[in-house]
Amino acid sequence: ATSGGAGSSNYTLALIVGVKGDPFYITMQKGAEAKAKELGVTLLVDGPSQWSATLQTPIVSAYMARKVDAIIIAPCDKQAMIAPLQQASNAGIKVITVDTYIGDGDYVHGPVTFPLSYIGSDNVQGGKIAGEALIKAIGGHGKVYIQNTVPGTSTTDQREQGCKEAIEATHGAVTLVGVDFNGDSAAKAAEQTTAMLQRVPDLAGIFGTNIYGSEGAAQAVKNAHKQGQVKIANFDAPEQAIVDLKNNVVDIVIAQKPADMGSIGVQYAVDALKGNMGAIQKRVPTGYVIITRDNVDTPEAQAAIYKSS
Amino acid sequence: MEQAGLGSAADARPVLEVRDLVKRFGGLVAVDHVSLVVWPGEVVGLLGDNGAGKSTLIKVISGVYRPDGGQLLFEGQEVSFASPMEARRRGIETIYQDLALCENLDAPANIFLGREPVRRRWGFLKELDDRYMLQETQHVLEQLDIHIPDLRQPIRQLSGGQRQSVAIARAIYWNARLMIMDEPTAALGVAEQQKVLELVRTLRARGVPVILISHNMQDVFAVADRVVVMRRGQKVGERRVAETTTNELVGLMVGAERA
Amino acid sequence: MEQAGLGSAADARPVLEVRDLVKRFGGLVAVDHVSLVVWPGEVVGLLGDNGAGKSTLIKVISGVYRPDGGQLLFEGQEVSFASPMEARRRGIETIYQDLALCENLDAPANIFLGREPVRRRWGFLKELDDRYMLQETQHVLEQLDIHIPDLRQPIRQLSGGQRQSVAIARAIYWNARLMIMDEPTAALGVAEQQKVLELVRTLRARGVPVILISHNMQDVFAVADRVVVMRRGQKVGERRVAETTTNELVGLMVGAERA
Amino acid sequence: MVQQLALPAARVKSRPLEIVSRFWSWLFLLLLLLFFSLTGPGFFSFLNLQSIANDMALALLMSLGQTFVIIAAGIDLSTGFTMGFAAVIEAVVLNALVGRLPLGLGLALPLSILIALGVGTLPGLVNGILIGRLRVPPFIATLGMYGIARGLGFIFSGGGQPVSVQTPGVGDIGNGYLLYYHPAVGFSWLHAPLLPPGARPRDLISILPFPLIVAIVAFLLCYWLLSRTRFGRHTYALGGAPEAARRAGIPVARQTLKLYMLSAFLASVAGVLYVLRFTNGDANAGDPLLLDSIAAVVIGGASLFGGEGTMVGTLIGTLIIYVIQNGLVIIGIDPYWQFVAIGAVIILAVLMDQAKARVLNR
Amino acid sequence: MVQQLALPAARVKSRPLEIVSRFWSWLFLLLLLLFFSLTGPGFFSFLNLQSIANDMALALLMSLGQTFVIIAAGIDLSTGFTMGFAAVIEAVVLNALVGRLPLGLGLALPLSILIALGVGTLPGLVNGILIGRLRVPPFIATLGMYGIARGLGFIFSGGGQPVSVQTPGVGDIGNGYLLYYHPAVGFSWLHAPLLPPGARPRDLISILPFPLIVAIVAFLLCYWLLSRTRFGRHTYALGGAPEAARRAGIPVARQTLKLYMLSAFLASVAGVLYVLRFTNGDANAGDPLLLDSIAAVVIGGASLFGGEGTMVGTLIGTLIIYVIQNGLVIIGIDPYWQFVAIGAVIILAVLMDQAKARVLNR
Ligand SMILES: Nc1ncnc2c1ncn2[C@@H]1O[C@H](COP(=O)(O)OP(=O)(O)OP(=O)(O)O)[C@@H](O)[C@H]1O
Ligand SMILES: Nc1ncnc2c1ncn2[C@@H]1O[C@H](COP(=O)(O)OP(=O)(O)OP(=O)(O)O)[C@@H](O)[C@H]1O
Ligand SMILES: [Mg+2]
Ligand SMILES: [Mg+2]
Repeated sequence: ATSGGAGSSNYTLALIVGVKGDPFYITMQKGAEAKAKELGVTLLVDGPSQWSATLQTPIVSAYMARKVDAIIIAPCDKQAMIAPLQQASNAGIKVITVDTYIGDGDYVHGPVTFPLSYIGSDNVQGGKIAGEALIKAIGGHGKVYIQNTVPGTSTTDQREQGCKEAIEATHGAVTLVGVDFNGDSAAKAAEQTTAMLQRVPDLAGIFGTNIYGSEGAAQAVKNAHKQGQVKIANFDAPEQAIVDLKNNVVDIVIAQKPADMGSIGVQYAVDALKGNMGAIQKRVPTGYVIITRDNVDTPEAQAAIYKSS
Repeated sequence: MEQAGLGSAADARPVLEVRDLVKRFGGLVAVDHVSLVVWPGEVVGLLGDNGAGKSTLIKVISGVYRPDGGQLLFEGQEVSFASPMEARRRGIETIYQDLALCENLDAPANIFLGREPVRRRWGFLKELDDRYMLQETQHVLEQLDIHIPDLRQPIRQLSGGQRQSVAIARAIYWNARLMIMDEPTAALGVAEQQKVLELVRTLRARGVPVILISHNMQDVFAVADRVVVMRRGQKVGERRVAETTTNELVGLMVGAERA
Repeated sequence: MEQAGLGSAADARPVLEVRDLVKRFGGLVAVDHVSLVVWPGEVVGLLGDNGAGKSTLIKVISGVYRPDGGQLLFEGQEVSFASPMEARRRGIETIYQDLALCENLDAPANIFLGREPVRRRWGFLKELDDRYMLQETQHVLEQLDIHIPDLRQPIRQLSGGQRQSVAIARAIYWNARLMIMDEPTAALGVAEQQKVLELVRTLRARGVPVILISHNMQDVFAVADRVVVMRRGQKVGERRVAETTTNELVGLMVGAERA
Repeated sequence: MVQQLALPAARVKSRPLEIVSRFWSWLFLLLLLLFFSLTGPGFFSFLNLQSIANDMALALLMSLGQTFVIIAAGIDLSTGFTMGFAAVIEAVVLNALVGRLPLGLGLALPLSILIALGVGTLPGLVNGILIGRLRVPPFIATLGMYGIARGLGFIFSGGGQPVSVQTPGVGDIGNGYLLYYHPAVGFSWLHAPLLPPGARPRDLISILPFPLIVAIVAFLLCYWLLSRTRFGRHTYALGGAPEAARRAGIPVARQTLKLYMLSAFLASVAGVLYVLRFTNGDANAGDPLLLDSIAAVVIGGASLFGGEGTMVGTLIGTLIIYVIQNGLVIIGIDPYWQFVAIGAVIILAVLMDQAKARVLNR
Repeated sequence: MVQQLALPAARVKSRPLEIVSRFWSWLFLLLLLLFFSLTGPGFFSFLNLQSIANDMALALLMSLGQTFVIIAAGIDLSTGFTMGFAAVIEAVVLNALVGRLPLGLGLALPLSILIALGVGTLPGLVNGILIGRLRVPPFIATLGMYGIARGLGFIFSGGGQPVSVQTPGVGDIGNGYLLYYHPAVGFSWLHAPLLPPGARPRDLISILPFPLIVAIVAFLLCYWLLSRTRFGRHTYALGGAPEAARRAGIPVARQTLKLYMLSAFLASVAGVLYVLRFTNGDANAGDPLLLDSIAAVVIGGASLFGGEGTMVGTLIGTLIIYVIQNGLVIIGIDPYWQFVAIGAVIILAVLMDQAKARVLNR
């Protein structure tokens, strides 16, 4: 990516996150804001109060009315957000998707080609990596339980799917005992995991598709005095997850790189506005970092933690 | 005692016949095997102390409560009203002691509630005919001599007597085959009370029987042909008005005398 | 007309003095510059047709409504009740026409509402004294000769007269300095009506003044010393009972006569 | 006697106050519009106002049904997931029918819509029976149905992920407009004009989007139904005094049944619209709108205790919510402060209404 | 005369029916327990039942406050985010105090809890003023506060991230038990015993977890407050007939204020407990529990129209919800069918209650 340099022009960019108040997106926002400052462009940030295309669409409408120059968005739904973003694109607004995508994410050959780029790490793949790490941690065999969040949330559902794929790849050595939805509540996750531990006393691993699932699961494991017996993998790396990791509450943390997503998104938007299309790749996989107690203090792992400040 | 003997005519068919009616609330027997006959064009006073079971009895007749025992015959047919709607359909109109008005609606809406007149719009849409309802309400309230400053006000904002008159107007507006009145004059002014009694006489003249509950003995003596006295859920007496006195009736009510 | 002239004694201080009271609802003037004086130990009948503004007037006195104009003096002091609580604190007890009971609570709870007796538990916790409330309720209802099968029933399940008597019991239980009764006998049985009138006489004997609203002229003539007549929000007349007749009063009410 | 009924002039509410009272809520909305027009770049434009209206179409449909239910002293918590359920059914049925029936979408689409609306009304049927006949409190019955419709929505969509509708043309309807105007081409009905080479696409003005049209029609029908028919009158009666309504001979159970079916039906219409607009049958499509849709009704003056409320009030309530949300995004307020601001404005809207009531009633 | 007041034997409700009626809800709960004990492996065990009780502690605290509010014909939609707000405050204040005050946690923890409870009660204060004095409908006032507390929670946590509490010892309190028993060591109070080398940690039985103790104490206090005090009596009066309560001289505005403050206070207690248990001040901690906590109150027999409800009912309602949720996971039902099943059982619970009422009232 080429840099625009400070004071280039007064473009207004909008970052629309998937849901307000999520540490992942806050970190993305931080990355984007830093880049925007560097490039001297205005960045507006907003997002729906729940993960919902119905709530995200009016935000797109509002930014269209405000005539922003580019929209960097984490679409809540790969199909539903096509039409609203198409309208934005038709109105001459540059559209870039981060974290999630529309259509099938392939903006070259796929059904949707108007977005300039999809910058993010494939959640199915992430789930698979997490699943594999968890399977490794439990010694390659045993029973695994998935703590998912709100049904129908594409990112977490894809993580679940990836984890399931990793489990299937063991050909029966690892079995999935169940999936439950905690509705983004650690308290509910604890309650469900408690029940699961009653049903499956020899549970070996739990995959939390976000921090609420793994924190709740960890509480339940602790109250059942099964620390050590049950390994917990957590997707996403807010500070709390790292604290939990250090306190032996969770064992594996899979970090995405939201700050990179935000930063590259802003960079690309400015590039596109300046007509510098050559700098833009249609697909930028940002990758993952697997953090365990062994590598948590390495600079690479530290850089991957989602920081609030 | 043979009830038919007190009836107005041996040849006519009774409009209402209540046989051995029972209504319980939990363990309390509010109406305890009460029987009653009402003949055409007859005004029957229903007397009794507070809590005697008068309101409960008439609520069973008008379909508000389902009886726990006994029979109900209306115009010779055995009936079993599942709801007040069915009783109204048969022509039983009731003025309830607690009025049973919709406080959030105005007088015309209350009077026509459940039987709103409609007119067609563009041939196929049926719309409320508010103008007609308002006019008819004015007419029927005139009969009762009641002054309501603004008929479009919700009932909630009316005075006690004004509400009472709306409840009365609702019952008399429709051509009842049996009129039941539970303390209709309770909140009314002096002149209005007389109007209501006049109205009862008019109904009788038209052959419509009336069951009248009142604690006002004068009123009952003024219009009733016959009185039935209840005490603690039971019927304790029945008298032709011409053949009894206030004292006798009060005695029956408070249990001093037995029929 | 000089009101004090109709008062019972020139030397005593009036308990209540209402001066030029006005209460509007939107554009409707429900109470239109009404003045009124009540002397100690005096029963004042408040008469008027339906919708005359009687209930509105007494609701202003008892703090339910804030007046839109005029003054209120209680025991010589100018008062302005922001809520019925303040009026009750000053000793004004009111029986409202619409009873104003909590339907979901039982009779004792209603009678003691807002003034529940408590007893200490473990020295520091204040608990409701339910037993005491029940006993006192039984006593006060005995005075009214009312039979309620189960005092622990919510009021909702009582008959019309039973409720009325609970409302009366609540007002008379407390030592009122002024008693206001809005159609207290409306739903009561014959004997109970007499009890209430007796009660009014007892209050008068004790020096407690009573404002009595009733459409029953006999009752008013039986107990009132003086009557005030309202019509369409205005005070149209004031008479000593000894010096007037039913006909004159009815004439005033319906507007045939002017004071 | 007739004279008694005629109103003396002095007794009628004074005119100016009454007029203010009637337009009070509009005034508040106007104030909001004014505020955002002054502070939000691009807020006051035909296109933005139209897209606010279009974006609120789904929520408005849910609110219209909710208005009936709330006036009848009920509440319908299930509309959100009923909408999602209907959306799933629409998408699944459409996908199944397309290709199997002649005429392309011509037959498949209407048929699938009929089926989706029919199936989507079933939760309302069950709610209505539970509440009207079996006397289950509305909160419980519809909360139960909330779970049931939610679960069924996910189950019918085959395991959680939304059912994508790939048939071309579906999205064109849901995202279509009644009228288009382009300086280079002039007006064109229903279909966006093919632009000559030189014309800029962004100069195209599209007028009256499809969801908005549906919402307007639904609003007018509901307005008429509530204020001008026996059905509406009985709804008020039921909410004002259910026992009095019953004694007056209103078939309470049947009326209740109709009310909840109507609510579910309108939610299903929203679900179908969602599919047409977003080409996606999503079980989660409606639930995020639930709280807003109830709030709109209450802001519009309806009481959760029943007996009060109007369709115009609901419309204003919905407009207030959507105007704030749009305006705050445009101004660019910090997203967390938006929560605070929206909360405060909702309270303010009703507080002003209370103040009005006090002014009028003294 | 006194004789009139004594009840003739025949007029009293027949005993057996009354007894069934009193224990009916317990019966339904028992049936649920029985069902899951037979079908769910490991369901019926001391540890599982205790952890159900412990897991529901937070929701129960919210429900207790909600019970008061609902009986008074109100509703408090803001408890969820008030809980989260208090959790954020607790975490932020604790982090700020630790290290600056002597005695380690000894001073910092109680102080931070006092501050969090105090600040967390403020939303209730505002709700109470809006509803009691300014006559804003409870739904609107608390919906507004829902947004305000939500936004403030995020803002105080410094931009959305939950505030992590790193001080060791905090989690030990929140996850501690009153009593521990291990066959190799015997009983030990408050602190888990150090196990001798051979002893298996999983044989340790922990009795009475901290959140459960708090919930039990809160329940007993609320039970007493509602059923045995003037405060409780006035709450019923206010819900049954607000105007009658006012005319009886109850200070309606002040009572309302206290009710909403109590609700916010109990939600704040839940928020503090959350931090002690999860060592994390999360603005989102409480909202997912909101709907369940209201449902529990209504399942427990309270009416949203006010005037009805009991604390024991709320307890049973909460137990029913948590037992189903736990039981369904243990049986291993598909998560989507769980939504359906929970919905159906909630309806069933109340349907049976209705049937009871009909049996009794014929
Ligand atoms: N819904 C109910 N539930 C329980 N008990 C009831 C119910 N309705 C009435 N009762 C009881 O039944 C008895 C009879 O009541 P009812 O209303 O029929 O008396 P009534 O003769 O009309 O008295 P009144 O002259 O005071 O109106 C009373 O003791 C009353 O408490
Ligand atoms: N809250 C209110 N809002 C509007 N108008 C009201 C309200 N309360 C009473 N009114 C009107 O004020 C007038 C006086 O009513 P009020 O209740 O004082 O009459 P009243 O003399 O007690 O009559 P009644 O003998 O019928 O009880 C009536 O016309 C009534 O419609
Ligand atoms: Mg009666
Ligand atoms: Mg009156």
